[in-house]
Amino acid sequence: MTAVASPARPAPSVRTTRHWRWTQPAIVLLVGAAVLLVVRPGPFDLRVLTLVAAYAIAAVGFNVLVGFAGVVSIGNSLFLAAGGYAWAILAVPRGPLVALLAGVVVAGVIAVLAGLALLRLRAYYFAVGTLALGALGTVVMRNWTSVTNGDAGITGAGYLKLFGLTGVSSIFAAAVVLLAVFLYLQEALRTSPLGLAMIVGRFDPPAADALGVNVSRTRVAAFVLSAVSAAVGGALVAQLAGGAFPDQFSTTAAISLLVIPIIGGRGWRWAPVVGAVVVIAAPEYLRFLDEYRLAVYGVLVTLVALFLPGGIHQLVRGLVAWVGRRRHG
Amino acid sequence: MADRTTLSARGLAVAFGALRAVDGVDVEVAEGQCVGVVGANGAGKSTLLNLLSGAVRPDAGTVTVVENGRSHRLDGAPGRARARLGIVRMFQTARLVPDLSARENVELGVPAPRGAWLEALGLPTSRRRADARRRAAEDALARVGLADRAGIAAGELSLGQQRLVEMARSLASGARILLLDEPFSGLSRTAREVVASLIASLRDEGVGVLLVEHDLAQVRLLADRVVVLDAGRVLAAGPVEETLADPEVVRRYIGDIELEIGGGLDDARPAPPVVAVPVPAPLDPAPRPPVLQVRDLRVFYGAVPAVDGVDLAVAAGDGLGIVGPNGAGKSTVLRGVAGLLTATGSVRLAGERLDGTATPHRFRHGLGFVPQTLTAVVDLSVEENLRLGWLAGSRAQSFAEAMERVGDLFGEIAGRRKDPAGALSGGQRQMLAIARALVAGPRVVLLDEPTAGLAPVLVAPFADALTRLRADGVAVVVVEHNLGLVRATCSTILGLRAGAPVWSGPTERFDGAAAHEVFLAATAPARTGPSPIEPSPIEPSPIEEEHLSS
Amino acid sequence: MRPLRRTGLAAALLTVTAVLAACSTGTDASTQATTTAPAAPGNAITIGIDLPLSGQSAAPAETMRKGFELTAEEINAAGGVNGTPIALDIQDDAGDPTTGVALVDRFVQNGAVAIAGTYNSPVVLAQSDAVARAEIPQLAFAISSAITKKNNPWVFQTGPTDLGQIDGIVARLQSQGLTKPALLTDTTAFGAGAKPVLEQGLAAAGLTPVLSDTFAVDATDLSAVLLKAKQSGADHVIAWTVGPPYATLAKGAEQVGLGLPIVGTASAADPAVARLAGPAATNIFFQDAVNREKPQVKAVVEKWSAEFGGTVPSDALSAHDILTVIVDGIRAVGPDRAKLRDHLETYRNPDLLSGRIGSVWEYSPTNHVGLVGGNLVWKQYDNGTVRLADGS
Amino acid sequence: MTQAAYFVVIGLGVGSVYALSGLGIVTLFAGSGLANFAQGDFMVLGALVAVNVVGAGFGYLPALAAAVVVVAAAGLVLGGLFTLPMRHRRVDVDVVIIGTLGVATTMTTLSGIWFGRQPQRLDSPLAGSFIPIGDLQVPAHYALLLVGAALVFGVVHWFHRHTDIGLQLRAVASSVPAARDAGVRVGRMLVVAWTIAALVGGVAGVLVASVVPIAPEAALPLGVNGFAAAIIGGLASPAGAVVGGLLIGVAEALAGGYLNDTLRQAVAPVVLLAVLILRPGGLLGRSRTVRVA
Repeated sequence: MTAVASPARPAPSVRTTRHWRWTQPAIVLLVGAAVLLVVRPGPFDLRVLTLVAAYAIAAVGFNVLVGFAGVVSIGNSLFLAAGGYAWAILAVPRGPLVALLAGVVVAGVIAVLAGLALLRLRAYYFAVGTLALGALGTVVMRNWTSVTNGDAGITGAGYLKLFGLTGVSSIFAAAVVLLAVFLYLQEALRTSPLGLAMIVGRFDPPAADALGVNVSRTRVAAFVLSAVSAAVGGALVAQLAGGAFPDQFSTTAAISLLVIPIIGGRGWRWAPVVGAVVVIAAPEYLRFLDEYRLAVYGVLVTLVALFLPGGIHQLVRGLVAWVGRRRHG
Repeated sequence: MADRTTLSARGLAVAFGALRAVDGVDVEVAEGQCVGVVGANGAGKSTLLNLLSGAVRPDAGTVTVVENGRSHRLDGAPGRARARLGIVRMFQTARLVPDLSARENVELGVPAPRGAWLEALGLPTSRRRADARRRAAEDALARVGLADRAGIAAGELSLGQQRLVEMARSLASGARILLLDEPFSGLSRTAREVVASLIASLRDEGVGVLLVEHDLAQVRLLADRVVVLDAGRVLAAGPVEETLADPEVVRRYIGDIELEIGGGLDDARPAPPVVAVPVPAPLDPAPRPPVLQVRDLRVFYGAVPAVDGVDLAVAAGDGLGIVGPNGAGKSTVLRGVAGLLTATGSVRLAGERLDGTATPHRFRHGLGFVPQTLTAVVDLSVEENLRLGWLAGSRAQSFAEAMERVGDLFGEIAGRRKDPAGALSGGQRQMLAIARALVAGPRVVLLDEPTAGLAPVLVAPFADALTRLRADGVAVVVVEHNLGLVRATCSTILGLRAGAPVWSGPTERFDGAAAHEVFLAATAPARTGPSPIEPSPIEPSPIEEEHLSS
Repeated sequence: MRPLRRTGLAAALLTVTAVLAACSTGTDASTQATTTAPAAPGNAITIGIDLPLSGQSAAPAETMRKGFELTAEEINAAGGVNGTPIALDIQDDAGDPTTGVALVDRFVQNGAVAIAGTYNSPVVLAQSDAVARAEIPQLAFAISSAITKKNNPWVFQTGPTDLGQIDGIVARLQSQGLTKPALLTDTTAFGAGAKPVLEQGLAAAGLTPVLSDTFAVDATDLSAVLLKAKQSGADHVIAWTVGPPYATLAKGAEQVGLGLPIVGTASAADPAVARLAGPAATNIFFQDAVNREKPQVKAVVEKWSAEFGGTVPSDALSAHDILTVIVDGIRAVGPDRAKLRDHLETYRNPDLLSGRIGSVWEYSPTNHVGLVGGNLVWKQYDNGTVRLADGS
Repeated sequence: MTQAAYFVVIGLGVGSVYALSGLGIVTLFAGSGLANFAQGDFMVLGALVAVNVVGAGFGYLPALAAAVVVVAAAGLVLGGLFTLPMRHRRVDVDVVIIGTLGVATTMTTLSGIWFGRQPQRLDSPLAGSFIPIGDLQVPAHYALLLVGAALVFGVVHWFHRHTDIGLQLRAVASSVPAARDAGVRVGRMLVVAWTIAALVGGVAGVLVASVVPIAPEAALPLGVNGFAAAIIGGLASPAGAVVGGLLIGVAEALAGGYLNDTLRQAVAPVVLLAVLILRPGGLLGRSRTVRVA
């Protein structure tokens, strides 16, 4: 993997205090509760926020994959679909836990097999390999009518009822709780030996090998983690739409998943949340642009990709440094 | 002795294309023992280390580790299998992750027990193991004197401090055998002492150390036994004092850089080195105007000044040799003059100012450059590489005429015109690189370590080509380790150390004392102005090859 | 302090797992009832238009959008609804069910009186619960009969649905004496949804397909599946797909020398078929929702032909009808969702553009499909031009 | 037997659509090391420009010329944009992929707004004439496509092998540091690589428009199919892209003919995955750049 060129700038000293492991989920839960109890947004805004949370969960695994292990995949829509269809088929008859677990297990197994088969390849080749995987997934979703009911999709999938809430608020609450759990796991992974092994594996594979790190195994692990979180995200998307349809889990969904950590800032603990807000909410609130909505969104993505490789994290770091300088200057 | 962990290699050999880098080497290092491996640049020291550490797979020979009674064959195993058996390798340049803190970089070295991946789930039970790892890392950092820098991002530390963090990582890894690749290169004198004392205390604690180093002073201090390599073969091995005194070793290895070895060997003045080329006829003494003039050249790596205020000048038909220890900034000067690195200071060629312009512009105005690594574009054929050189040049002559002139200088590669450059041997590629620079019709040619990796037998014809080049009126600036070659082909010499000029003058006056001062820094380097940064104990200096050729 | 910390952490973990275990799967609709009244009279009356403006169905969506906009201009030019102008809130659902469901809430939140849309059946099916919960009338132009089967009181269809078209097809097959159909359906929701209904309709009429195969709408060449049809001994081909694939089928038929008539859906009226296939578009029969000889149709086509550069697509004309139905309703009962819904169930209008001369667009409490089956007119492609089919 | 021959010829025609798209992707990758997901949009832009020029009454060749000029200009602008960040630091893969995906989204939307979303057809000079195979007949412009693909490949191959610019492009593709040391103007060569890839895209778009209905939404599938063709050839060799494209085309046609259409749709991804797993260097490519350390 080509080395990630971290922009040369005086980064503040890295005080990886462990408090982030609890504070970040706590902040997310607090904001979620505030949205539900205080802000009380209209049904459309709440639905968009729930979609943001769902894609943020899927993006946590992707943040690990791109940010920690430095692996690029454009086929994760397959894992979203695994979670979505498992939920749509199993949620009502077998209850929510079985549906979530089934989606996660199916996605995990596919990820392990695909990972072992494809992860020996270099960047472009792996990325296009996952693109083919996603395309194959769409063909299966469309044509395996006995299970997926083809293009008409499966309707009547229930939703996670939590804390006595009903409708989208309940899905939103479930999404926020699950997001908090996944963010906790992301932070725990960052400071664990596996997380450090992934990071050194991305930055300098020969040195990692000399340290006893099995680089390809850490990459497969990262790929499986991204599949697991995508499955949970997919289940929530299916709940939102009240069913699972092939058009929900197409290549455009996989591209959105890839864009979220890039715009947020690869590897940054807030990248999944911030990235999801930009990638999912922005187009909804750009609707006033009507026809030019997607054109503006495309330009934004290209400019961030080319001129702001660190994403929004780079802006935040610049701001913090600037504030720091003004205070001491 | 049986239960002591020992790493032993028998008959190790590997060849890169035609060059036999390591050719049937036996070496052994046991716990509590320090074995030095010395040899000229390109003798195969680093390649041997790569073979032992699993980075490179040997063509022949075995690598076995005996660890508390059990012996493991490792020659096929990847690097990570050896790391788990307590064999830790340190690279020549500090390989830390800049975004992670010093402590986290050291924690990477702490061996993780079987169930370590469970910790990724963040279960409260794994808190104990995480704290233990943290403490081990902080203790190791304390031992190298960087306890207060534990939280700083590795990218923020100076190169010397990064090297110490890597040493701390080896300490924390509880290594039984340590493979060190030139740990002292690029360090200031005080830092050398810190690292040397660390290695000594490790050895006394029972760790086996294999020390690849060309700074003989340190080898004498630390090693119990030494192995002298020359062109991939073991020239001599045994206790340090006798081996280094062996006349054959002195002639073949030490004589080469005419070094006054502390004690005993002051008056040994060996015959001039193998190159038996007649010194060019003395040119007319009246100094002609310099065709290339560089004033106050400065090159920065981030905030670290790699080259600090270098001046040089060379007239048409003259040859300037730039010499100095590893990491002195020699290549950086050349790349700075060629515009491949952002540099300040004036560069004037035949009166025209070139500083601030892009490299293609400088080539067009008569500057030729022969890089050390990546000398040719491997996918293109020999003729296409030459054409590439001609396109970048002044195009004063037509391509056919230029090829004609180069053809007689390097007949050998002219014959392989249609072959891809990748198929040429190391030496032939070097010739191609020079031919490519010449075909552009340059007035000045910069050569960056042209004989590195070249088999000794090719050095003589190479020196011959350089001399004929100068006879054609082309000015030559060559960075070279092989002092014999410099003496045979250059009229003036510039000595560099730690990015600053320490000696300059005609070749005749470059005697043992000058070499001593340039290579061993007997006296503090005469710094021209106050160095821009506060004088930190560890002088920064770049490690050019590794950094640039990535 | 250590044991306390560990128990605290264990307690936290326990609550999380307990919460997850306690939750169940609710099946009631996942949208809230909303109380926001539609836009106050005085400023414009908002009508929500939901179209798949991006994605695979972008072409027909663009045509319908132009139809809606032209109709709105005419209505506002003629004084709007009892003096109040109408405003179209046009949104793109990109054919994605999740976005479609979200847009229902958005239309409601922005005070739309009614929703016209959308084009793709899976999205309308997904929106069904949301529309019922939001209590806003929806006039969908997706034709899957699965929508009708849901019997959602708030959802109306333009029709004819696939059921309606199939009755027409079976009637024609019998009148033409064609007995051995080769059934080709596309793999989108449009084809996959209609396949079972089609097979039932044919079985009811005693016709068993000699071949039943599928094809992809974005295929570059469909001659392979047509060759199978030719060799299957069928005496005609029934092709169930959206507009442009009929051009690919026409070219494929020419390549393999099919020689059999191709019976298609109303989507074959899409001008893209003639534009893409040129003279190859021949021997294709379809029931067109619009009869070009109808006076009302002639009037609108004259006004709009400049806008569409020649032939005005049927999609645009059906958009005209949809907006007319909604505006007639608002004119009768005012911008109130519940009253509009009730009124729509009594709506009857014989002189809309769609349907044969004399056909009636009619809703009733038990029938939410505007144009019932028999109201369509058979047309056929003849060397690239469309004309009334002989014997229609 | 004629049926099999018919399917193979149709497969070669459809395969040359993939080959033409793959050629554009390989030209850019071989010139700059970048993979372009917006290649399909270059083709669609070229085709739509040509359709409008023909619509305005001009002939096929002026339309082809106009398309090539417009798309090459777009390539030049994008080349400049994509080269800026690469001047002073290394750019890595996921960033470039996102960059080209962003360009693809923007171009698809803008083409939709400017040219409308209705699928268009462009009649090649050979429209209406057929090549009979037994009682089946193949439209002549399938052959035109095949010839077009071969011609474009020939020109690209000749340009890379026998011109100074082509030489410098190949040097940059082989290794940027080595090219820079040799005095090649790397920044300028990257812009040239983009322009040539756009040129190939423009020509390919016009050729393809006679077979595939061209609509802005068809851009991404075209680009992805081109990737499949290029990867099978090893992503670095133009010949590989042509062979890869034809291989997929024929495999799809035969699968469609003898099996069913579902399997036809699965052919491209399955063949791509098989090649990546079994011969990651591609059937013709060298595996030099493929293995991870």
